[in-house]
Amino acid sequence: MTDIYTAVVDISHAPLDPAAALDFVSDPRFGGIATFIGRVRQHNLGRAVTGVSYDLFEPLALRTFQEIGERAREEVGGPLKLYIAHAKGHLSIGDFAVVIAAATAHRDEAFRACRLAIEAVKHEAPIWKQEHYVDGDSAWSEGCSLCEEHREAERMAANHDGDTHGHSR
Amino acid sequence: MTDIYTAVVDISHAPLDPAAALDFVSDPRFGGIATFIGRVRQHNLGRAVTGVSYDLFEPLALRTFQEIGERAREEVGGPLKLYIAHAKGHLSIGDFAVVIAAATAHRDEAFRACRLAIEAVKHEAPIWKQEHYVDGDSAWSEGCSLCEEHREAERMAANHDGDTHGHSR
Amino acid sequence: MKVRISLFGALRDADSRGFIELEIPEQSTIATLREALQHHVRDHAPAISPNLVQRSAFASEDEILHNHRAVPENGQLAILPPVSGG
Amino acid sequence: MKVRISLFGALRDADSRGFIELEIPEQSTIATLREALQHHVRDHAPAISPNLVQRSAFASEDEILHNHRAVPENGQLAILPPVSGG
Repeated sequence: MTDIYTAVVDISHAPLDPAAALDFVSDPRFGGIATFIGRVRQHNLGRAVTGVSYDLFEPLALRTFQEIGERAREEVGGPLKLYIAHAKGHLSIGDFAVVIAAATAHRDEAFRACRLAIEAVKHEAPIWKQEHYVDGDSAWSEGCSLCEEHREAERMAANHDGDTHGHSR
Repeated sequence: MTDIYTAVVDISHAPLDPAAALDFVSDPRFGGIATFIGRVRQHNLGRAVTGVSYDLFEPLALRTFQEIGERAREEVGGPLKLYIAHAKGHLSIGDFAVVIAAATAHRDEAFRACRLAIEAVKHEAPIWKQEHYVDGDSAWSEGCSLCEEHREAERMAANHDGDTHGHSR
Repeated sequence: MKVRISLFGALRDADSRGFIELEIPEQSTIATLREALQHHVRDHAPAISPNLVQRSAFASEDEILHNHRAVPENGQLAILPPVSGG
Repeated sequence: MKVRISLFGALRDADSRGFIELEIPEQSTIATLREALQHHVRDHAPAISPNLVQRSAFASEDEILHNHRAVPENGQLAILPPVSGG
Protein backbone atom coordinates (compact mmCIF):
# COMPACT_ATOMS: atom_id res chain seq x y z
CA MET A 1 0.00 0.00 0.00
CA THR A 2 1.38 3.39 -0.90
CA ASP A 3 -0.10 5.03 2.20
CA ILE A 4 2.20 3.13 4.56
CA TYR A 5 5.93 3.86 4.33
CA THR A 6 8.41 1.65 6.16
CA ALA A 7 12.18 1.91 6.29
CA VAL A 8 15.29 0.76 8.08
CA VAL A 9 17.90 3.47 7.72
CA ASP A 10 21.60 2.77 8.03
CA ILE A 11 22.65 5.93 9.76
CA SER A 12 26.24 5.65 8.59
CA HIS A 13 24.71 6.78 5.28
CA ALA A 14 21.99 9.23 6.36
CA PRO A 15 20.12 10.23 9.52
CA LEU A 16 16.42 9.68 10.01
CA ASP A 17 14.53 12.64 8.58
CA PRO A 18 11.42 13.91 10.39
CA ALA A 19 10.73 16.36 7.55
CA ALA A 20 10.52 13.46 5.10
CA ALA A 21 8.03 11.78 7.43
CA LEU A 22 5.84 14.90 7.44
CA ASP A 23 6.06 15.15 3.66
CA PHE A 24 5.04 11.54 3.24
CA VAL A 25 1.92 11.75 5.39
CA SER A 26 0.78 15.16 4.15
CA ASP A 27 -2.49 15.04 2.27
CA PRO A 28 -5.27 17.57 1.68
CA ARG A 29 -7.73 15.15 3.30
CA PHE A 30 -5.88 15.19 6.61
CA GLY A 31 -6.07 17.80 9.34
CA GLY A 32 -4.13 16.04 12.08
CA ILE A 33 -0.56 14.74 12.09
CA ALA A 34 0.82 13.07 15.21
CA THR A 35 4.48 12.14 15.28
CA PHE A 36 6.77 10.38 17.67
CA ILE A 37 10.53 10.69 17.54
CA GLY A 38 12.80 8.60 19.71
CA ARG A 39 16.24 10.06 20.35
CA VAL A 40 19.28 8.66 22.09
CA ARG A 41 19.48 10.20 25.51
CA GLN A 42 22.43 10.74 27.78
CA HIS A 43 21.35 8.59 30.68
CA ASN A 44 19.44 5.38 31.02
CA LEU A 45 18.58 3.77 34.35
CA GLY A 46 21.10 6.08 35.99
CA ARG A 47 24.09 5.23 33.77
CA ALA A 48 25.82 7.78 31.54
CA VAL A 49 25.44 6.67 27.94
CA THR A 50 27.83 7.68 25.14
CA GLY A 51 25.84 6.10 22.34
CA VAL A 52 23.83 3.09 21.28
CA SER A 53 23.98 0.51 18.52
CA TYR A 54 20.88 -0.92 16.89
CA ASP A 55 20.92 -4.40 15.43
CA LEU A 56 17.95 -5.40 13.23
CA PHE A 57 16.75 -8.47 11.38
CA GLU A 58 15.83 -6.30 8.46
CA PRO A 59 13.49 -8.33 6.26
CA LEU A 60 11.30 -9.32 9.19
CA ALA A 61 11.52 -5.82 10.71
CA LEU A 62 10.15 -4.30 7.50
CA ARG A 63 7.39 -6.89 7.31
CA THR A 64 6.55 -6.18 10.94
CA PHE A 65 6.38 -2.42 10.29
CA GLN A 66 4.03 -3.05 7.37
CA GLU A 67 1.83 -5.32 9.47
CA ILE A 68 1.76 -2.66 12.21
CA GLY A 69 0.67 -0.12 9.62
CA GLU A 70 -2.18 -2.31 8.54
CA ARG A 71 -3.24 -2.78 12.12
CA ALA A 72 -3.17 1.01 12.62
CA ARG A 73 -5.33 1.42 9.54
CA GLU A 74 -7.91 -0.98 10.97
CA GLU A 75 -7.81 0.86 14.28
CA VAL A 76 -8.43 4.19 12.55
CA GLY A 77 -11.13 2.75 10.30
CA GLY A 78 -10.67 5.49 7.70
CA PRO A 79 -8.03 7.10 5.53
CA LEU A 80 -4.57 7.10 7.11
CA LYS A 81 -1.01 7.71 6.04
CA LEU A 82 1.67 6.27 8.26
CA TYR A 83 5.46 6.54 8.18
CA ILE A 84 7.66 4.22 10.23
CA ALA A 85 11.45 4.44 10.02
CA HIS A 86 14.00 2.95 12.40
CA ALA A 87 17.73 3.58 12.54
CA LYS A 88 20.38 0.88 12.26
CA GLY A 89 24.03 1.10 13.25
CA HIS A 90 25.83 3.24 15.78
CA LEU A 91 24.00 6.32 17.10
CA SER A 92 25.32 9.17 19.22
CA ILE A 93 23.47 11.15 21.88
CA GLY A 94 20.70 13.13 20.24
CA ASP A 95 20.55 11.00 17.09
CA PHE A 96 17.10 9.88 16.03
CA ALA A 97 16.43 6.19 16.66
CA VAL A 98 12.89 6.03 15.36
CA VAL A 99 10.55 8.38 13.53
CA ILE A 100 6.83 7.73 13.28
CA ALA A 101 4.24 10.00 11.69
CA ALA A 102 0.52 9.35 11.37
CA ALA A 103 -1.90 11.60 9.51
CA THR A 104 -5.68 11.29 9.51
CA ALA A 105 -8.70 13.51 9.07
CA HIS A 106 -9.06 14.13 12.82
CA ARG A 107 -6.56 14.42 15.61
CA ASP A 108 -7.73 11.67 17.95
CA GLU A 109 -7.21 9.02 15.27
CA ALA A 110 -3.77 10.40 14.44
CA PHE A 111 -2.68 10.17 18.08
CA ARG A 112 -4.06 6.64 18.39
CA ALA A 113 -2.38 5.43 15.21
CA CYS A 114 0.95 7.00 16.19
CA ARG A 115 0.84 5.53 19.67
CA LEU A 116 -0.18 2.10 18.43
CA ALA A 117 2.71 2.16 15.95
CA ILE A 118 5.46 3.14 18.40
CA GLU A 119 4.27 0.65 21.02
CA ALA A 120 4.19 -2.13 18.45
CA VAL A 121 7.61 -1.20 17.03
CA LYS A 122 9.07 -1.38 20.51
CA HIS A 123 7.37 -4.60 21.58
CA GLU A 124 7.18 -6.60 18.37
CA ALA A 125 9.82 -5.63 15.81
CA PRO A 126 13.08 -7.61 15.64
CA ILE A 127 15.34 -4.79 16.80
CA TRP A 128 17.96 -4.83 19.55
CA LYS A 129 19.58 -1.93 21.34
CA GLN A 130 23.07 -2.06 22.80
CA GLU A 131 24.00 0.80 25.08
CA HIS A 132 27.58 2.02 25.35
CA TYR A 133 28.60 3.62 28.63
CA VAL A 134 31.13 6.24 29.65
CA ASP A 135 33.23 3.59 31.44
CA GLY A 136 33.70 1.63 28.18
CA ASP A 137 31.23 -1.05 29.18
CA SER A 138 28.23 -1.88 27.03
CA ALA A 139 25.05 -3.90 27.43
CA TRP A 140 22.13 -5.13 25.35
CA SER A 141 18.89 -3.69 26.70
CA GLU A 142 16.44 -5.91 28.49
CA GLY A 143 13.62 -6.51 26.09
CA CYS A 144 10.28 -8.04 25.23
CA SER A 145 10.24 -11.71 24.34
CA LEU A 146 8.73 -12.57 20.96
CA CYS A 147 8.32 -16.17 22.12
CA GLU A 148 4.63 -16.82 22.67
CA GLU A 149 4.92 -18.59 26.04
CA HIS A 150 7.08 -15.78 27.40
CA ARG A 151 4.99 -13.00 25.91
CA GLU A 152 2.00 -14.34 27.78
CA ALA A 153 3.94 -14.49 31.04
CA GLU A 154 5.33 -10.98 30.50
CA ARG A 155 1.90 -9.61 29.69
CA MET A 156 0.53 -10.97 32.95
CA ALA A 157 3.48 -9.54 34.89
CA ALA A 158 3.03 -6.18 33.16
CA ASN A 159 -0.64 -6.13 34.14
CA HIS A 160 0.46 -6.39 37.73
CA ASP A 161 3.41 -4.04 37.66
CA GLY A 162 2.87 -1.63 34.79
CA ASP A 163 5.26 -1.83 31.84
CA THR A 164 8.21 -3.71 33.27
CA HIS A 165 9.89 -4.56 30.02
CA GLY A 166 12.81 -2.39 30.96
CA HIS A 167 12.89 -0.31 27.78
CA SER A 168 10.57 2.41 28.76
CA ARG A 169 11.72 5.33 26.67
CA MET B 1 10.48 29.63 31.84
CA THR B 2 12.89 28.88 29.02
CA ASP B 3 11.62 25.33 28.62
CA ILE B 4 8.21 26.47 27.37
CA TYR B 5 8.08 28.28 24.03
CA THR B 6 4.88 29.98 22.92
CA ALA B 7 4.21 31.91 19.75
CA VAL B 8 1.52 33.37 17.54
CA VAL B 9 2.86 33.44 14.00
CA ASP B 10 1.49 35.81 11.38
CA ILE B 11 1.73 33.56 8.39
CA SER B 12 1.79 36.43 5.96
CA HIS B 13 5.38 36.73 7.23
CA ALA B 14 6.46 33.12 7.76
CA PRO B 15 4.86 29.68 8.03
CA LEU B 16 4.87 27.61 11.20
CA ASP B 17 8.07 25.57 11.33
CA PRO B 18 7.93 22.01 12.70
CA ALA B 19 11.74 21.76 12.47
CA ALA B 20 12.09 24.75 14.81
CA ALA B 21 9.73 23.01 17.24
CA LEU B 22 11.95 19.89 17.22
CA ASP B 23 15.06 22.00 17.69
CA PHE B 24 13.53 23.81 20.64
CA VAL B 25 12.52 20.69 22.55
CA SER B 26 15.68 18.71 21.81
CA ASP B 27 17.74 17.98 24.88
CA PRO B 28 20.20 15.22 25.79
CA ARG B 29 17.99 14.33 28.76
CA PHE B 30 15.03 13.50 26.57
CA GLY B 31 14.38 10.29 24.67
CA GLY B 32 10.82 10.92 23.53
CA ILE B 33 9.38 13.71 21.41
CA ALA B 34 5.68 13.75 20.59
CA THR B 35 4.37 16.34 18.19
CA PHE B 36 1.03 17.35 16.84
CA ILE B 37 0.58 19.39 13.69
CA GLY B 38 -2.78 20.71 12.63
CA ARG B 39 -3.14 21.46 8.93
CA VAL B 40 -5.90 23.04 6.91
CA ARG B 41 -7.80 20.31 5.14
CA GLN B 42 -9.84 20.41 2.01
CA HIS B 43 -13.19 19.41 3.48
CA ASN B 44 -14.94 20.07 6.73
CA LEU B 45 -18.34 18.66 7.61
CA GLY B 46 -18.81 17.80 3.95
CA ARG B 47 -18.10 21.27 2.53
CA ALA B 48 -15.20 21.99 0.18
CA VAL B 49 -12.89 24.46 1.88
CA THR B 50 -10.54 26.80 0.01
CA GLY B 51 -8.82 28.19 3.08
CA VAL B 52 -9.32 29.41 6.62
CA SER B 53 -8.62 32.61 8.53
CA TYR B 54 -7.54 32.59 12.16
CA ASP B 55 -8.36 35.51 14.41
CA LEU B 56 -6.60 35.64 17.81
CA PHE B 57 -6.67 37.81 20.90
CA GLU B 58 -2.91 37.65 21.03
CA PRO B 59 -1.87 38.76 24.50
CA LEU B 60 -4.35 36.42 26.17
CA ALA B 61 -3.61 33.61 23.70
CA LEU B 62 0.08 33.74 24.61
CA ARG B 63 -0.73 33.80 28.32
CA THR B 64 -3.04 30.85 27.82
CA PHE B 65 -0.35 28.88 25.96
CA GLN B 66 2.08 29.56 28.80
CA GLU B 67 -0.47 28.47 31.39
CA ILE B 68 -1.14 25.31 29.37
CA GLY B 69 2.60 24.63 29.34
CA GLU B 70 2.75 24.92 33.10
CA ARG B 71 -0.18 22.55 33.45
CA ALA B 72 1.59 20.07 31.15
CA ARG B 73 4.70 20.33 33.29
CA GLU B 74 2.68 19.47 36.39
CA GLU B 75 1.07 16.57 34.56
CA VAL B 76 4.48 15.22 33.53
CA GLY B 77 5.97 15.79 36.98
CA GLY B 78 9.52 15.91 35.64
CA PRO B 79 11.66 17.70 33.08
CA LEU B 80 9.74 18.79 29.99
CA LYS B 81 10.26 21.06 27.03
CA LEU B 82 7.15 22.19 25.24
CA TYR B 83 6.63 24.24 22.08
CA ILE B 84 3.25 25.73 21.20
CA ALA B 85 2.81 27.88 18.10
CA HIS B 86 -0.43 28.89 16.40
CA ALA B 87 -0.90 30.57 13.04
CA LYS B 88 -2.72 33.85 12.54
CA GLY B 89 -4.09 35.25 9.28
CA HIS B 90 -5.23 33.58 6.09
CA LEU B 91 -4.18 29.95 5.53
CA SER B 92 -4.49 27.83 2.40
CA ILE B 93 -5.13 24.07 2.19
CA GLY B 94 -2.14 22.24 3.63
CA ASP B 95 -0.83 25.18 5.63
CA PHE B 96 0.04 24.48 9.25
CA ALA B 97 -2.46 25.93 11.72
CA VAL B 98 -0.82 24.74 14.93
CA VAL B 99 2.45 23.04 15.85
CA ILE B 100 3.00 21.44 19.24
CA ALA B 101 6.06 19.51 20.35
CA ALA B 102 6.66 17.95 23.76
CA ALA B 103 9.90 16.27 24.81
CA THR B 104 10.45 14.30 27.99
CA ALA B 105 12.64 11.49 29.25
CA HIS B 106 10.08 8.81 28.37
CA ARG B 107 7.53 8.48 25.62
CA ASP B 108 4.34 8.14 27.62
CA GLU B 109 4.85 11.52 29.27
CA ALA B 110 5.64 13.13 25.92
CA PHE B 111 2.40 11.84 24.41
CA ARG B 112 0.41 12.96 27.43
CA ALA B 113 1.92 16.45 27.45
CA CYS B 114 1.39 16.87 23.71
CA ARG B 115 -2.20 15.71 23.89
CA LEU B 116 -3.00 17.86 26.90
CA ALA B 117 -1.53 20.88 25.09
CA ILE B 118 -3.45 20.49 21.83
CA GLU B 119 -6.74 19.81 23.62
CA ALA B 120 -6.27 22.87 25.81
CA VAL B 121 -5.26 25.08 22.86
CA LYS B 122 -8.42 24.05 21.04
CA HIS B 123 -10.79 24.39 23.98
CA GLU B 124 -9.34 27.28 25.96
CA ALA B 125 -7.24 29.65 23.86
CA PRO B 126 -8.87 32.80 22.43
CA ILE B 127 -8.62 31.75 18.79
CA TRP B 128 -11.34 31.76 16.13
CA LYS B 129 -11.43 29.94 12.82
CA GLN B 130 -13.32 31.18 9.81
CA GLU B 131 -13.70 28.74 6.94
CA HIS B 132 -13.91 29.91 3.35
CA TYR B 133 -15.81 27.69 0.95
CA VAL B 134 -15.61 27.02 -2.76
CA ASP B 135 -18.94 28.78 -3.33
CA GLY B 136 -17.57 32.05 -1.90
CA ASP B 137 -19.41 31.68 1.38
CA SER B 138 -17.59 31.68 4.69
CA ALA B 139 -18.46 30.81 8.28
CA TRP B 140 -16.94 31.06 11.73
CA SER B 141 -16.57 27.59 13.22
CA GLU B 142 -18.79 26.48 16.04
CA GLY B 143 -16.67 26.55 19.14
CA CYS B 144 -16.24 26.06 22.86
CA SER B 145 -17.61 28.73 25.15
CA LEU B 146 -15.12 30.28 27.56
CA CYS B 147 -18.01 31.55 29.66
CA GLU B 148 -18.15 29.51 32.85
CA GLU B 149 -21.89 28.85 32.88
CA HIS B 150 -21.81 27.66 29.29
CA ARG B 151 -18.62 25.64 29.71
CA GLU B 152 -20.33 23.68 32.44
CA ALA B 153 -23.41 23.06 30.27
CA GLU B 154 -21.24 22.06 27.30
CA ARG B 155 -19.17 19.69 29.41
CA MET B 156 -22.31 17.92 30.55
CA ALA B 157 -23.59 17.71 26.98
CA ALA B 158 -20.22 16.39 25.80
CA ASN B 159 -20.30 13.69 28.46
CA HIS B 160 -23.54 12.50 26.96
CA ASP B 161 -22.70 12.83 23.29
CA GLY B 162 -18.93 12.66 22.96
CA ASP B 163 -17.11 15.81 21.87
CA THR B 164 -19.86 17.86 20.29
CA HIS B 165 -18.02 21.13 20.16
CA GLY B 166 -18.08 21.01 16.41
CA HIS B 167 -14.37 21.56 15.83
CA SER B 168 -13.17 18.04 15.94
CA ARG B 169 -10.09 18.05 13.73
CA MET C 1 -17.45 55.16 32.83
CA LYS C 2 -16.62 54.50 29.21
CA VAL C 3 -15.56 51.01 28.22
CA ARG C 4 -14.11 49.82 24.96
CA ILE C 5 -14.83 46.21 24.04
CA SER C 6 -12.63 44.61 21.38
CA LEU C 7 -14.42 42.20 19.05
CA PHE C 8 -13.18 38.84 17.73
CA GLY C 9 -14.35 36.05 15.49
CA ALA C 10 -18.05 36.09 14.61
CA LEU C 11 -18.60 39.14 16.86
CA ARG C 12 -16.42 41.28 14.59
CA ASP C 13 -19.57 41.67 12.48
CA ALA C 14 -21.14 43.67 15.33
CA ASP C 15 -19.01 46.70 14.46
CA SER C 16 -16.71 47.08 11.48
CA ARG C 17 -14.28 49.14 13.57
CA GLY C 18 -13.45 45.99 15.57
CA PHE C 19 -14.67 47.41 18.87
CA ILE C 20 -17.76 48.77 20.62
CA GLU C 21 -17.73 51.65 23.08
CA LEU C 22 -20.35 51.84 25.85
CA GLU C 23 -21.16 54.05 28.80
CA ILE C 24 -21.84 52.05 31.95
CA PRO C 25 -22.17 52.97 35.65
CA GLU C 26 -18.95 53.13 37.72
CA GLN C 27 -18.11 49.86 39.53
CA SER C 28 -20.23 47.77 37.22
CA THR C 29 -19.75 44.04 37.17
CA ILE C 30 -19.21 42.01 34.05
CA ALA C 31 -22.82 40.82 34.34
CA THR C 32 -24.02 44.42 34.08
CA LEU C 33 -21.71 45.06 31.16
CA ARG C 34 -23.02 41.94 29.41
CA GLU C 35 -26.58 43.25 29.68
CA ALA C 36 -25.57 46.64 28.36
CA LEU C 37 -23.78 45.03 25.45
CA GLN C 38 -26.78 42.87 24.67
CA HIS C 39 -28.98 45.95 24.44
CA HIS C 40 -26.42 47.66 22.25
CA VAL C 41 -26.09 44.72 19.91
CA ARG C 42 -29.87 44.28 19.66
CA ASP C 43 -30.15 47.93 18.59
CA HIS C 44 -27.06 48.33 16.42
CA ALA C 45 -26.25 44.88 15.07
CA PRO C 46 -29.49 42.92 14.90
CA ALA C 47 -27.87 40.24 12.70
CA ILE C 48 -25.86 39.07 15.73
CA SER C 49 -27.62 36.36 17.72
CA PRO C 50 -28.25 37.38 21.37
CA ASN C 51 -27.31 33.80 22.21
CA LEU C 52 -23.82 34.40 20.82
CA VAL C 53 -23.26 37.29 23.24
CA GLN C 54 -24.66 35.12 26.01
CA ARG C 55 -22.15 32.35 25.26
CA SER C 56 -19.21 34.74 25.00
CA ALA C 57 -16.71 35.50 27.73
CA PHE C 58 -15.26 38.86 28.66
CA ALA C 59 -11.54 39.14 29.23
CA SER C 60 -8.68 41.49 29.90
CA GLU C 61 -5.32 40.87 28.24
CA ASP C 62 -4.45 38.77 31.26
CA GLU C 63 -7.46 36.64 32.06
CA ILE C 64 -11.07 35.68 31.53
CA LEU C 65 -13.43 37.88 33.60
CA HIS C 66 -16.48 36.00 34.81
CA ASN C 67 -19.88 37.60 35.52
CA HIS C 68 -19.23 38.47 39.18
CA ARG C 69 -15.97 40.33 38.44
CA ALA C 70 -15.68 44.12 38.30
CA VAL C 71 -15.11 45.82 34.96
CA PRO C 72 -11.39 46.77 34.83
CA GLU C 73 -10.67 50.36 35.78
CA ASN C 74 -8.96 51.12 32.51
CA GLY C 75 -12.17 50.23 30.68
CA GLN C 76 -10.35 47.98 28.19
CA LEU C 77 -11.94 44.60 27.56
CA ALA C 78 -12.34 41.95 24.92
CA ILE C 79 -15.38 39.83 24.23
CA LEU C 80 -14.55 36.28 23.24
CA PRO C 81 -17.11 34.21 21.38
CA PRO C 82 -16.79 30.42 21.62
CA VAL C 83 -13.27 29.48 20.54
CA SER C 84 -12.24 27.25 17.66
CA GLY C 85 -8.45 27.21 17.46
CA GLY C 86 -6.10 24.44 16.41
CA MET D 1 19.24 -31.65 7.67
CA LYS D 2 21.58 -28.74 8.14
CA VAL D 3 20.17 -25.50 9.49
CA ARG D 4 21.80 -22.12 9.69
CA ILE D 5 20.61 -19.87 12.49
CA SER D 6 21.41 -16.17 12.20
CA LEU D 7 22.21 -14.45 15.49
CA PHE D 8 21.11 -11.01 16.67
CA GLY D 9 21.52 -8.76 19.67
CA ALA D 10 22.95 -10.39 22.77
CA LEU D 11 23.02 -13.77 21.01
CA ARG D 12 25.63 -12.53 18.57
CA ASP D 13 28.14 -13.37 21.30
CA ALA D 14 27.31 -17.06 20.81
CA ASP D 15 29.35 -17.15 17.59
CA SER D 16 31.49 -14.39 16.18
CA ARG D 17 30.55 -15.39 12.62
CA GLY D 18 26.98 -14.18 13.31
CA PHE D 19 25.39 -17.58 12.78
CA ILE D 20 25.35 -21.15 14.12
CA GLU D 21 25.04 -24.23 11.95
CA LEU D 22 23.44 -27.39 13.35
CA GLU D 23 22.51 -30.84 12.11
CA ILE D 24 18.98 -31.82 13.11
CA PRO D 25 16.61 -34.63 12.05
CA GLU D 26 14.48 -34.04 8.94
CA GLN D 27 11.00 -32.65 9.70
CA SER D 28 12.02 -31.35 13.10
CA THR D 29 9.82 -28.83 14.85
CA ILE D 30 11.05 -25.54 16.21
CA ALA D 31 10.82 -27.06 19.72
CA THR D 32 13.35 -29.74 18.70
CA LEU D 33 15.59 -27.15 17.12
CA ARG D 34 15.45 -25.06 20.28
CA GLU D 35 16.66 -28.03 22.35
CA ALA D 36 19.47 -28.72 19.89
CA LEU D 37 20.52 -25.08 20.00
CA GLN D 38 20.48 -25.07 23.77
CA HIS D 39 22.84 -28.03 23.85
CA HIS D 40 25.08 -26.36 21.31
CA VAL D 41 25.20 -23.09 23.21
CA ARG D 42 25.87 -24.85 26.53
CA ASP D 43 28.88 -26.58 24.94
CA HIS D 44 30.25 -23.82 22.71
CA ALA D 45 29.15 -20.55 24.27
CA PRO D 46 28.80 -21.14 28.00
CA ALA D 47 28.71 -17.40 28.70
CA ILE D 48 25.25 -17.24 27.10
CA SER D 49 22.45 -17.76 29.62
CA PRO D 50 20.24 -20.78 28.77
CA ASN D 51 17.35 -18.60 29.85
CA LEU D 52 18.14 -16.19 27.01
CA VAL D 53 17.76 -18.95 24.43
CA GLN D 54 14.56 -20.02 26.17
CA ARG D 55 13.10 -16.51 25.91
CA SER D 56 14.12 -16.12 22.27
CA ALA D 57 11.89 -16.68 19.26
CA PHE D 58 12.79 -18.37 15.99
CA ALA D 59 11.80 -16.73 12.75
CA SER D 60 12.06 -16.86 9.00
CA GLU D 61 12.39 -13.65 7.00
CA ASP D 62 8.59 -13.62 6.86
CA GLU D 63 7.31 -14.50 10.29
CA ILE D 64 7.89 -15.71 13.83
CA LEU D 65 7.94 -19.53 14.03
CA HIS D 66 6.48 -20.84 17.27
CA ASN D 67 7.49 -24.13 18.91
CA HIS D 68 4.92 -26.32 17.14
CA ARG D 69 5.97 -25.16 13.65
CA ALA D 70 8.19 -27.17 11.31
CA VAL D 71 11.71 -25.97 10.61
CA PRO D 72 11.66 -24.34 7.14
CA GLU D 73 12.82 -26.60 4.32
CA ASN D 74 15.54 -24.22 3.22
CA GLY D 75 17.12 -24.51 6.69
CA GLN D 76 17.46 -20.72 7.04
CA LEU D 77 16.33 -19.25 10.35
CA ALA D 78 17.01 -16.43 12.72
CA ILE D 79 16.91 -16.52 16.48
CA LEU D 80 15.50 -13.36 18.03
CA PRO D 81 16.29 -12.55 21.64
CA PRO D 82 13.86 -10.25 23.47
CA VAL D 83 13.52 -7.09 21.41
CA SER D 84 14.34 -3.53 22.46
CA GLY D 85 13.76 -1.21 19.52
CA GLY D 86 12.56 2.37 19.43
